[in-house]
Amino acid sequence: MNVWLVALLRALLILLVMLLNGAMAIYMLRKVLGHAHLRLGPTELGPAGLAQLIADIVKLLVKEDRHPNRSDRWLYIVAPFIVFVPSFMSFAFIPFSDKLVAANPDLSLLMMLAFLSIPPLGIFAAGWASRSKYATIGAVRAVGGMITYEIPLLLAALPPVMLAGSVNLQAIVHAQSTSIWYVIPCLPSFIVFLICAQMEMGQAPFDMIEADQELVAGFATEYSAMRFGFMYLAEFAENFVMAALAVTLFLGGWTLPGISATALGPFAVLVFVAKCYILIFLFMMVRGTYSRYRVDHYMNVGWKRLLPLSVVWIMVFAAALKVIAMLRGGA
Amino acid sequence: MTKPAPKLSRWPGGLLRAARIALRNLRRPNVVIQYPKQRYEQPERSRWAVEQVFAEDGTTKCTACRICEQTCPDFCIEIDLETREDKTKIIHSWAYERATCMMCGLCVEACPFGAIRMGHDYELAHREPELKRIELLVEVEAAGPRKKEASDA
Amino acid sequence: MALDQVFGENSIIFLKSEQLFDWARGRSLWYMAFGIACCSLEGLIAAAGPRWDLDRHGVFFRGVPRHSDVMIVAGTVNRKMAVIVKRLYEQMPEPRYVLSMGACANGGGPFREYPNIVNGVDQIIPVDVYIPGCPPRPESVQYGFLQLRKKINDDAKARLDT
Amino acid sequence: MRRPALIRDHEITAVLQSASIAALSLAEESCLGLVLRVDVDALVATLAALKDSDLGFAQLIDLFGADLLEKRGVIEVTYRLRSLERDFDLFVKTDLEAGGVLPSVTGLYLSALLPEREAAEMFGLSLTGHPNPKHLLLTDGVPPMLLKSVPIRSAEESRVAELPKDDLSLQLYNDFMDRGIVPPEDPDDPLQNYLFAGWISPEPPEGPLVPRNIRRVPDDPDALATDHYLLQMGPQHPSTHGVLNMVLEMDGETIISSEAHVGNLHRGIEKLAESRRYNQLGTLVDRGDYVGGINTEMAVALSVEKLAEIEVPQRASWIRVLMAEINRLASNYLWIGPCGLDSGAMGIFLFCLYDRERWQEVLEEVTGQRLMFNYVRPGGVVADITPRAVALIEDMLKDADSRLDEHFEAFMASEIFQQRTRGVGVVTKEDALSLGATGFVARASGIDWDLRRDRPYAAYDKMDFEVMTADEGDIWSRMLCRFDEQRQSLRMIRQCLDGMPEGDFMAKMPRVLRVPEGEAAVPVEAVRGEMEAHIYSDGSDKPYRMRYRPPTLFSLMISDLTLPGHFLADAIVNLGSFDFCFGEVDR
Repeated sequence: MNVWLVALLRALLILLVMLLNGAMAIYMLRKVLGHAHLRLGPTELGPAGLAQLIADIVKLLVKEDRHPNRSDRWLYIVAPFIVFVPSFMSFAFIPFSDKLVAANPDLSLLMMLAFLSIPPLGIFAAGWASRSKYATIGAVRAVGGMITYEIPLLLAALPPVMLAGSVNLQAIVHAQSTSIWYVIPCLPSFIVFLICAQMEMGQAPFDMIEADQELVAGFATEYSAMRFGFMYLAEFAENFVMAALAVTLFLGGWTLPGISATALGPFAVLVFVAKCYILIFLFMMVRGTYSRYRVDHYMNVGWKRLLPLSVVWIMVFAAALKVIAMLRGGA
Repeated sequence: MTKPAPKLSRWPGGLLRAARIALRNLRRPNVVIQYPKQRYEQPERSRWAVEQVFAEDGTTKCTACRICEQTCPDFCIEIDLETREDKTKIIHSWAYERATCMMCGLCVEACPFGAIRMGHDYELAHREPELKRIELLVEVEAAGPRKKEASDA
Repeated sequence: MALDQVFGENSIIFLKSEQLFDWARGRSLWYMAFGIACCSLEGLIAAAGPRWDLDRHGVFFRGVPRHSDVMIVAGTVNRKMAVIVKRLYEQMPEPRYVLSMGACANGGGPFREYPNIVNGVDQIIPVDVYIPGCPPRPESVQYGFLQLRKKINDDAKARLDT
Repeated sequence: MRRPALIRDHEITAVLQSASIAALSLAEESCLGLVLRVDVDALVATLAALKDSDLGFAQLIDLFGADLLEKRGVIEVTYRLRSLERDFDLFVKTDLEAGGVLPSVTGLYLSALLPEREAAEMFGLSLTGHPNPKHLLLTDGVPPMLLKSVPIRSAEESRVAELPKDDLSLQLYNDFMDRGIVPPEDPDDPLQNYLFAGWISPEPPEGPLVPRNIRRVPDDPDALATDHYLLQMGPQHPSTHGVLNMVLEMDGETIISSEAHVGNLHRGIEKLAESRRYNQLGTLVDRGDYVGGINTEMAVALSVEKLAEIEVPQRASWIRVLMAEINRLASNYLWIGPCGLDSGAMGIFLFCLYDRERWQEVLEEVTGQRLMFNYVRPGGVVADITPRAVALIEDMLKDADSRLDEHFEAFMASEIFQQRTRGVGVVTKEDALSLGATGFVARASGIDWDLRRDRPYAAYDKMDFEVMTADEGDIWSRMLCRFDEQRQSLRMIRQCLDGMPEGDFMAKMPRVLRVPEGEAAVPVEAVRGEMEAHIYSDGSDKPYRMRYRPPTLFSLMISDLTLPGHFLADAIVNLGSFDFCFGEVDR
């Protein structure tokens, strides 16, 4: 088959994986929040309320799509896609198992992080185009917040790269399968990474973008039906992307400590997805319990605490690597 | 001053305690009463829509004395009756606006003959606007005022 | 078979998809958090609480008329509130339903002698289900939602029979 | 307990002499206490003299009108002044003819801001010297409702009443109409904040609501000034706890000034009370503060009993205290939860709802309804407590304290929430005094005043409990005071269960209660502050006029004062911390 057909098939497969994971995350949020608060999530439809998901999405598809008439017409239409497409593209670089990865360029980590920095623009465009005051406040907060937390995110992703010696995600996973998981040597950057991931997904305690109580629905105030569905799905797909990134960088991707890569074979995918969903469960528990930071609080947490901490940690880490290399080299 | 307020500490001690409590709550059994399958058994005094109380032989106890109609602060009860020559009364329609009744129970307290009581059925949602006003008694001969029961004041 | 049979107004594909849409509309009703008075404590907050969990039926609370399908009018609508209720109803996307909850919304309830009160929300916006009670129990609101789901199914059947 | 010397009438006459004011009369009325009647144009001078005197009349607790046109051909406006040091209330009454001019006292007591607007619009008076003399509860085109000449709907009218379609006049329609702003016909127009179904007037509301340091436009024009915009925290907003409509003038995310549009839930409780019998008043007052129903019913019952000299049996008083405290617990849970939800913590909201459900089970077991009890009547209570209710309370009390500590740990002690609430929404003691704050809002600002302890009613004098006061006055201290109030309520419930005397629960009451002529008011410590039902009776079986003092109307004024200068996120938590209940504010 020619190259284009293969690429198209891979893209469709990845789109299916993304929709499945996004929808699964929505369903999981309602179930986890339910059980965390002494109640049950959706249980009426399907075996354990699974069909509830299909009902929600089909209903959103067939709802009337009204939009404010004096809003910026084209930006209003394009904005959901600026939010949806980058988080869909960043799915391509996640190494599900040894062979199962859609695209494996050399700089897959940098490409992924680059794609993850586009949705804030989409959110700002959505907020700005819908011309409602609440949406505009939400949009301005989104841009401010995400920029603040992207830099510590990148810096937190550096130590595993230093250890593995390559920026390719597959290489990092292989490096971890031979030596120990990178969460042990660079624990502080793992914690910083989780905090920044929580912010990128816009979940409490950094719920600035879609602060239900303050901004009613943040940037998605004016969107109805499937446009809102796109952004809602994109936000939960990003849930999975962040968890996948954290797992590949720190928790050894699709490998288990004892077992070699070949013995795992098809089970690698299950191991990887299981780890991701454990992390997603952790994110959702945090979302269900903690209250929200105020805007200026989380700004100075981002600038004044996380940024210096990650910079200092990288310098300390690099120095330690150099010293160990000298000792091992020297002795 | 009872419990002293905890000082705002620099370390996230409070956040960790909150996480511990959240995980403990995760293990607690859920407290849901799954409505269509399980039902919450109501206490005996719970008040919902007004219902007629019928004597053993099926005739109504209502003597059409209109006390409940006057007591109701929102005019929810409307009795249309016609007294024949021999002083017996025919109740054409004992209309009760169930949808706008505030279910306070004042009419039941005021009724000297114990002819009405507050029911326990709370599944009263309906779709047709006509059902707002229902007739509890239609074309019924009112009971004679002879046997006057002690009403529970 | 004639082509319009396959893709036209009453073709098989159209009928089946219509049933699917109506099934989905009935199963995932998102209500707008618009509590006016005492009924909002029972119908919106307690019903979504841990004891009578509305989330089981797929009924979820959205703070925005744009995202919600059901508008629960929970409380007394007086003259000043009437236009606000009407405007919020207009801003909801099309397949929208109204649940008139409590004696005040059904017909003015305990305050219907006051000249400033709108006696019944059905004077302003079309109402699908009336829930008597003051305030109705959270289960009566869930029973109201089940009635609303039956009404959506009946509309779907009616549309199919024609 | 310290009982300061009561203020004698000669001290007041001395104050008036020194300010050379000729009081019309100063008499001790039977059910009311000391009443000072003053001529209208000497009113402001009298209040000023009383305020500056050393008798300490620092608080204007209540201000309302009464339509006595048939009796004395006047509209009587009553001011209730309170001196905390001397623990004494003075009633200053003036008479105005119909359509008269009411001089504004906001210069002396800020707490007259909203009640004056309401008194003026309800009795057809006109206000002078008031910073913001618009309608408060009614809309334009509606006659002054509390005048006796304005009828309510008759039985046929209310059964089929169709509100005239064209008469849907809306105060905001008219406000903006006369400012020349034509509302857009299309509801989808985004320039309006669609949340509030109205629209936004370009320039901010005229006249500062609170005459304090409110910057209307940036001070120096050449500074990098962002222009202010109006944000409508409309009646449909997930965190306004009801139908509050706050017009916030915002500069970026900080609030410059805020004006509360209320009246969206005005149901005419005071007007309908004039056509209801004494034992039916409970159904109306329940729907005033619709979360703390038992306390409001008790206020009406106590006032009527004082007027009609009904002696309530001991057991009824004890049951009243028990049910009032259970109701207070259930209502406070519905305050801790939403406060958590406003700041984003979903967990605490649902745990508090579950606790409230268990207490509501007890209330339904005893009174028959979960929210609208109609249980406390003049003369006692409708029914006795059942053994099942006692059993429910017993097993609830076992773990209630540990659950409260858990809520405190899980939600209040987390640093994020403390950062959001410490030092935010500060209400100083002078502001609380001048704005008539009562209940937990006053206690959090350092005013050591609790009606259950200082003026015990029902069986509160037999309970021993403490009253906690904090002095910062921010959201955090309000929460601490409320958490402590919960613990004291649990103690009182325990004492009620142990010490409940035997006896019947209802005094011997005639079928139709006729109350002798007079006027009475017994203040009650309701859940949200001090509430009293000031009843004028004319000997018939229906009250001539009932004034329902809404504690949250005064905390609404305080919130207007504390909002400017904060962020939008703080405003949300701040509004939640005052525990508004709009059935009460709008009556």
